[in-house]
Amino acid sequence: MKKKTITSLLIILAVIICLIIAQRTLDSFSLRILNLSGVYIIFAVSMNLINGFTGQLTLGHAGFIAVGAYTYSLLIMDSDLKQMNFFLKPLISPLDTLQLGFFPAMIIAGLLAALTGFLVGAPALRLRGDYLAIATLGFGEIIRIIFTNTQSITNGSLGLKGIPKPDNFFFIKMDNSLMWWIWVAAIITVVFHLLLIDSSYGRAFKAIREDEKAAQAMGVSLFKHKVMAMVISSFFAGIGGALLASLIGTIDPLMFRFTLTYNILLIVVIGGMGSTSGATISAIVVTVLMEALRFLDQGFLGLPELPGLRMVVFAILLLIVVLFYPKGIMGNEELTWSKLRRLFGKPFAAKEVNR
Amino acid sequence: GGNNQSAGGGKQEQQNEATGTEEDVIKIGVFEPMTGANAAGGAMEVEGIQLANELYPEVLGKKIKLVIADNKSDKVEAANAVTRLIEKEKVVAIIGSWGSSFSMAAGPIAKDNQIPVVAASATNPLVTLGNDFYFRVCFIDPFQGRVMANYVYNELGARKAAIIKEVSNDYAVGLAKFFTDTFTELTGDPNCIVANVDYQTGDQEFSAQIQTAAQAKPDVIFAPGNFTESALIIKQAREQGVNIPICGGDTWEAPEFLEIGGKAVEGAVFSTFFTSEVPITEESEKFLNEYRKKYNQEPSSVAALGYDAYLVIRAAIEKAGSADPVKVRDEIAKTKDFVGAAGIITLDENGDAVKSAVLKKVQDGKFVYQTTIEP
Amino acid sequence: MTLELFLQHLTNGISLGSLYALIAIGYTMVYGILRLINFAHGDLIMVAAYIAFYGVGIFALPWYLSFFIAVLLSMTLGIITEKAAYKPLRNSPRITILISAIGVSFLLQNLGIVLFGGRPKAFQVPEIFAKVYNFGGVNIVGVTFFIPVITVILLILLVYLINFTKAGMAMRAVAKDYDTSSLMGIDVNRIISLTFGVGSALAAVGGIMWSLKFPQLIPTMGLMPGLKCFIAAVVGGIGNVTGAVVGGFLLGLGEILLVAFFPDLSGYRDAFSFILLIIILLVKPTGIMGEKIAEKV
Amino acid sequence: MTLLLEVKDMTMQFGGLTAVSNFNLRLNKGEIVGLIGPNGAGKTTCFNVITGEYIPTKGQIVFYISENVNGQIVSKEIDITRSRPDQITKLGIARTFQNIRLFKNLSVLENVLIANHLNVKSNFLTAAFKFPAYQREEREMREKSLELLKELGLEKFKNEKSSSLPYGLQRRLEIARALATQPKLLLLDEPAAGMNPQESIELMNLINQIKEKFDLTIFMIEHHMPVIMGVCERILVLDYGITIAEGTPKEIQNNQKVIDAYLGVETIA
Amino acid sequence: MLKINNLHVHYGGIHALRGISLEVPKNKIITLIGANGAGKSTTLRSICGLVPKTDGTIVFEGEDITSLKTTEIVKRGVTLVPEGRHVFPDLTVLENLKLGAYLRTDKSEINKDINRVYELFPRLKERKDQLAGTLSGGEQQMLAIGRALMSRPRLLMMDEPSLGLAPLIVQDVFKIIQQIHNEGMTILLIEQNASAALQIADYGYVLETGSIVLEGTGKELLNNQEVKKAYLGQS
Ligand SMILES: Nc1ncnc2c1ncn2[C@@H]1O[C@H](COP(=O)(O)OP(=O)(O)OP(=O)(O)O)[C@@H](O)[C@H]1O
Ligand SMILES: Nc1ncnc2c1ncn2[C@@H]1O[C@H](COP(=O)(O)OP(=O)(O)OP(=O)(O)O)[C@@H](O)[C@H]1O
Ligand SMILES: [Mg+2]
Ligand SMILES: [Mg+2]
Repeated sequence: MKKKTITSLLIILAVIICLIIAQRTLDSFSLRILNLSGVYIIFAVSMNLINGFTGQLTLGHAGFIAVGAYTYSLLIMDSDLKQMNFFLKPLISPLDTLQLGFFPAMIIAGLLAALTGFLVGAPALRLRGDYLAIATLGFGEIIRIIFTNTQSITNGSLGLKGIPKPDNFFFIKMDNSLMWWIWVAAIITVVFHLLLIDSSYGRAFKAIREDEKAAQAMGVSLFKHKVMAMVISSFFAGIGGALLASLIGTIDPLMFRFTLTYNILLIVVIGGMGSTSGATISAIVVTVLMEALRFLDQGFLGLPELPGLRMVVFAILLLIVVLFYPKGIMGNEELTWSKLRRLFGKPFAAKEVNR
Repeated sequence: GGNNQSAGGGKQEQQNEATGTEEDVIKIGVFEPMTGANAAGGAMEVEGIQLANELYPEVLGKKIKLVIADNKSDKVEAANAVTRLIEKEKVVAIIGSWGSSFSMAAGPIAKDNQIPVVAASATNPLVTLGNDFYFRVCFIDPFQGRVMANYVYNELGARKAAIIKEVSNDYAVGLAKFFTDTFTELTGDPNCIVANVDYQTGDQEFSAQIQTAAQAKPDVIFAPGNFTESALIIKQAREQGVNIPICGGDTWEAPEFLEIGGKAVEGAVFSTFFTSEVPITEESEKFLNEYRKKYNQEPSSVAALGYDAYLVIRAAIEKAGSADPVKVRDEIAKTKDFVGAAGIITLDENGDAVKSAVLKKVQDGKFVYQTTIEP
Repeated sequence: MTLELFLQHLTNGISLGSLYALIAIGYTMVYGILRLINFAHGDLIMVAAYIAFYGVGIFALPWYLSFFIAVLLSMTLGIITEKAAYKPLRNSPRITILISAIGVSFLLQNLGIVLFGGRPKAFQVPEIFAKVYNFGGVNIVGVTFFIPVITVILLILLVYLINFTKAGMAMRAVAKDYDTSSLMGIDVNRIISLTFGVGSALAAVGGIMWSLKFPQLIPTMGLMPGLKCFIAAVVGGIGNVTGAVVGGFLLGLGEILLVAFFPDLSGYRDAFSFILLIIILLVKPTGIMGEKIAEKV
Repeated sequence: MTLLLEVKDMTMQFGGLTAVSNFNLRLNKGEIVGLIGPNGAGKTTCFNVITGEYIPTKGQIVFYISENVNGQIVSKEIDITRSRPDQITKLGIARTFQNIRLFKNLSVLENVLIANHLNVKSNFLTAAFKFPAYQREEREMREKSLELLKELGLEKFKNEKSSSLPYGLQRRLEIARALATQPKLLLLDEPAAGMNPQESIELMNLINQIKEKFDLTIFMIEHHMPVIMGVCERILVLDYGITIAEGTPKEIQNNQKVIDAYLGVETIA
Repeated sequence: MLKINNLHVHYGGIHALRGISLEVPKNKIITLIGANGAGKSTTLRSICGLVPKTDGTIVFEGEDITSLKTTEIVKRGVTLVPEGRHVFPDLTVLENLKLGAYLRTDKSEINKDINRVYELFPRLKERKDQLAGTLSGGEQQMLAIGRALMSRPRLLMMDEPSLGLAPLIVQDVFKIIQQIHNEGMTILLIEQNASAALQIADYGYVLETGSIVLEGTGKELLNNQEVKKAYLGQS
């Protein structure tokens, strides 16, 4: 138990050191991809909780992300900025003058998304399988359509622009403080999910995934636990949404179409349903890959440029992964020391023994 | 290397060195939706940009290389694409993007990195607002909305109008609003908009919206939106026996509008940037001839605007005498009476083009020039 | 609202509804047999429409021949898709196949962009479908007559195929249990190919009808019909072809009447299908005509 | 003798089909009662109604629990007719399934641990962040579970995936898992199905053993006559949803109605 | 009729069958007994081509069927009543029976056989339009047997047909097995109820962890001390 804690802390430390190095050496493009990876980690890991661990196929993540993104943006923008944005129809009061700091805005974004998760989950989670999937997809789209039509709150399809980035990290002023927010949030998300899954609640979630009836016969309340998973999942989706809004600096309802949910689901499946470390790795791989394949569009090896080729190749790669590794990178297991050791061979093992 | 005094100069300097010494090319970035929902618009704009690049391949004795990045009709991708153009490709300036929301995603990045961007056809006022590095060679929605309101009031004698708008499209929502404001002012009748119905991007069935609009007995229907949806709206309206005049905005000017709409779109009137029938400038003539030669079809106005965006940047580099992005920006900002393919361009303090609009009408399966309206 | 106007709305609703129904039966049938939400169904619609388009436009074929070839080729594409992307995953968790289907959908769409270009194409509508008829003030386009008729004919054929033929019985058996089905002497692969063939042909017919009604082709055109018709199928009770037709009509009529009676809510028109879906599922978790198979413990 | 469970006039219909009609049952504390009857007689349905899987068309299920109120043992009756299965489990009724329903991809130990979840008092936050209170709970859970596994001879498989166990042991694990919910009443649905006679004998021993050890009342369905006759004190016989006989194993064996409907003339081992 | 030679089967890493050889002569009842997990079901499933074999041959009526597809094997007259019933839950009882006759085309004969199954299992007749998924366990077992008979197999393999059946029905099932055997059917039977199986079997094999450890006529095995102790619950 103790040893595990120490090694986990070491990993986190290593990640933080990597981030410090990254911050100093990477150009802003690579940093952006790094940040985006962090946001996608939050999305994928949280979606994995309800879809992978609890086994409830839900497709409403984009909706919760939207709630988080909008809540955050409306709370963080100052009134001048709001006035500039809402030039067609003014923003209703008291939102027009309300302004909060980064951290409270982000937390409220998560809480509102969680509330939405509850409102969606409470009725929808009575459904099962594909019915649940399509109903939650419906809820997600309804959220988006509502946001399109409520112009005096969301600015409708005009979207919001100029969403400020934080200039401090817990009151420490620094460049790139957003990167720290994103990655600290990502680390907390990953750690929290790992710990949660390792607890009795995590076992209850997995039991529901394995066999609902049997889980219920073991005294596990299906409703309570499914809704709990959904609420936690949407809380983190909301946090991720806030960070995404901050990273991109502008949002509009079309960003949150169900295709966004598909993309996250795809990351989850590639990582392995029911593996937090898998989702984490896959979020990074997919985000980086999408950018790395960009050369395909621009004409390479003397070929003429063919817009769309990148997406074709991406789709083919996706299919190859799904067909040849149907369980994803990690299956439903977590990355552990022993696995790493097997992967990297002896030198690693030796170190481990010394400890 | 450049010698700018602005903040963050360190990085800037490095970059300038890279662009200066690397090879004898100057890179101009283009970010456009080449895939996804807005691929059509992106494709048209790129056609114009590429044509311009072919005709004017050099500046300051160096070759200009276009680097095109797909933004997948997605904001996140748009932001990535622009960052990449700036960081990896070290472009001097950027053109794009079709779709104001993608331009808005690029805005803060360009501003932070001090790279000028010229949008060809993004008409949402928010694009350039509060951003010194963002410009556009087209006019903005308020002007276009006014033009159309004036037209239907004066030329068609309309006193009551119905609006069918693409509610998930910022452009259409804005245009509808500005049209409404001006039209209400002109008629002095707060109830002059007798019906106001919406649809979503990608919808294809509009009969209920059309019937609702028609039932209110308007003199004209104003239907700002994407050309594909709009063509279907007009077609379905005519099929349903609704023969009220229907008007729209610049997006309609695409060959597909005519093809999809067929006979139904005869008589549709819209405002746009320039006309090929009455070439405004010599440049227009050249653009038209070369475009027809290269693509074997009539150009759309956004192609002309893409062409102009390129030319504006090139001219700015020339005047600046260097490929330093900040200097280029300053020159772009000074653009005045620039002779483009789609008219004479003067940029105002926001970086928006002040230029005349033209009205066109569909006649015999062609866009026919009606009149020019000065700003 | 005048009676005339109401009738016009009603006609429009039925016309739209029958189109939804037509596509939904293909969806529901593939789902019913394979328990697979075939996300690529919508993209087959797109492929069929493009083939029909090029048949008439480039190869100058008569429209009926071009349509026929489009159906045939889409069917083949459907079968190939199954063999390549779904068959290897038969023993994998369903979610994996779902992702594979999303992958196929991605692929077809982007291939469409690369091959056909991102700009829309105008579908040439043959005269008999384009003609407008007026019945006492109600305007009806030719294609509007064809769609419900074709839908009903295909529905009857399909119900017959599934419920009253040996192949249909085999399909339903395969739906549940591959191993045991093969023990009955059923060639599982053939039955699945057959299912996909029929399903894809239905998608193709739907795609062609869709393009006749909305003559505009873009590579992403399958997305919305795909989603809406899937909803129609679920509303009706997925797996049940009659239910799909009911769902399709409900959706089509509902959308039109919503806008007709509440014009202020027209911006929410697309949300309507989802709201209807959710309400129906909450009242009856397996859709209107979905049989509730109690899980026996 | 204290009453533990009472089923009053229960009828269960599916559409037009009456699976069980006017079923009455009184289970006393400490009894082992058998439920037999031809296939489709409605036995499993009775279980499903008692455990809350189905809400009966008619009738009432009452569970009696004794509570310690201020040092006094007070008997309380609880109507569980419309309660959810998990609520009923929490009250103290556990079951096994006719078709084994283990959590296949989880380890043997985890299967048992899940049954302890209903007693967890920590909330998900304190549990996730491993507050001391939760750590204590988790430790207790593990100890109890391991003890239980040892009791049932499953300890050495504790880290294996449950689906990899041989069939007989899977049945055992199902029982272990049910016991882990700390039931007062245990319902066993055909625990000996798929076992050979030798294994059945071991099962009988196990049932007797856990009954004593955990102070259980057991209600079981079984088709293996040696098992049912061997362990049950009282047997109910259902046929077409109707109770056709009730009595000691001896009485049942000699009841002509039961022989005609169920046992047949010669009982094959 | 059926001859298995040195059959090996692996499930991933598990070596489930380790070189089994056995023979099923025409018109005989052969039984396989053994503890849970010994590999009995695996043997039957590999005969039907449901599991890939790593080694060995299976010859049916002189023809090597080792690598044929299931459909082909079934066409040659081999039928399996699978362990755990596996009826088609969404199909009615009648449709399940009809599927048993999937490869047959003689309509009138099929109807006759359906009636015959109804005679054997009157309960199925009462429930003929009910969905098989809602049948009780025993009813489903009857249906699975009835369905197998519908194909008029030459070799009928049954995997624990008495699983979960009421004693009376178990007796019936064994009677039916004998009856169809008397009509000339060849049967390969797996049973936990070893004594009952051995009583009707002509010959039996005892399986332990993937290997045959003992074989002999039904009577011999019944009287074998080892068998008695391990499988018959007598000591
Ligand atoms: N959910 C259901 N829907 C419809 N009918 C059902 C359902 N559950 C059970 N039945 C019917 O109720 C009757 C009793 O079934 P039950 O499972 O209780 O039988 P059983 O006595 O347990 O039989 P067995 O010993 O074979 O398991 C059966 O005829 C069955 O078909
Ligand atoms: N699909 C499978 N995947 C992995 N292992 C399997 C699979 N099926 C069977 N096994 C393993 O193969 C071995 C033999 O199993 P088999 O089902 O043939 O035994 P059996 O003798 O029929 O037992 P039972 O009496 O329980 O039916 C067992 O160890 C079992 O765990
Ligand atoms: Mg039962
Ligand atoms: Mg077996």
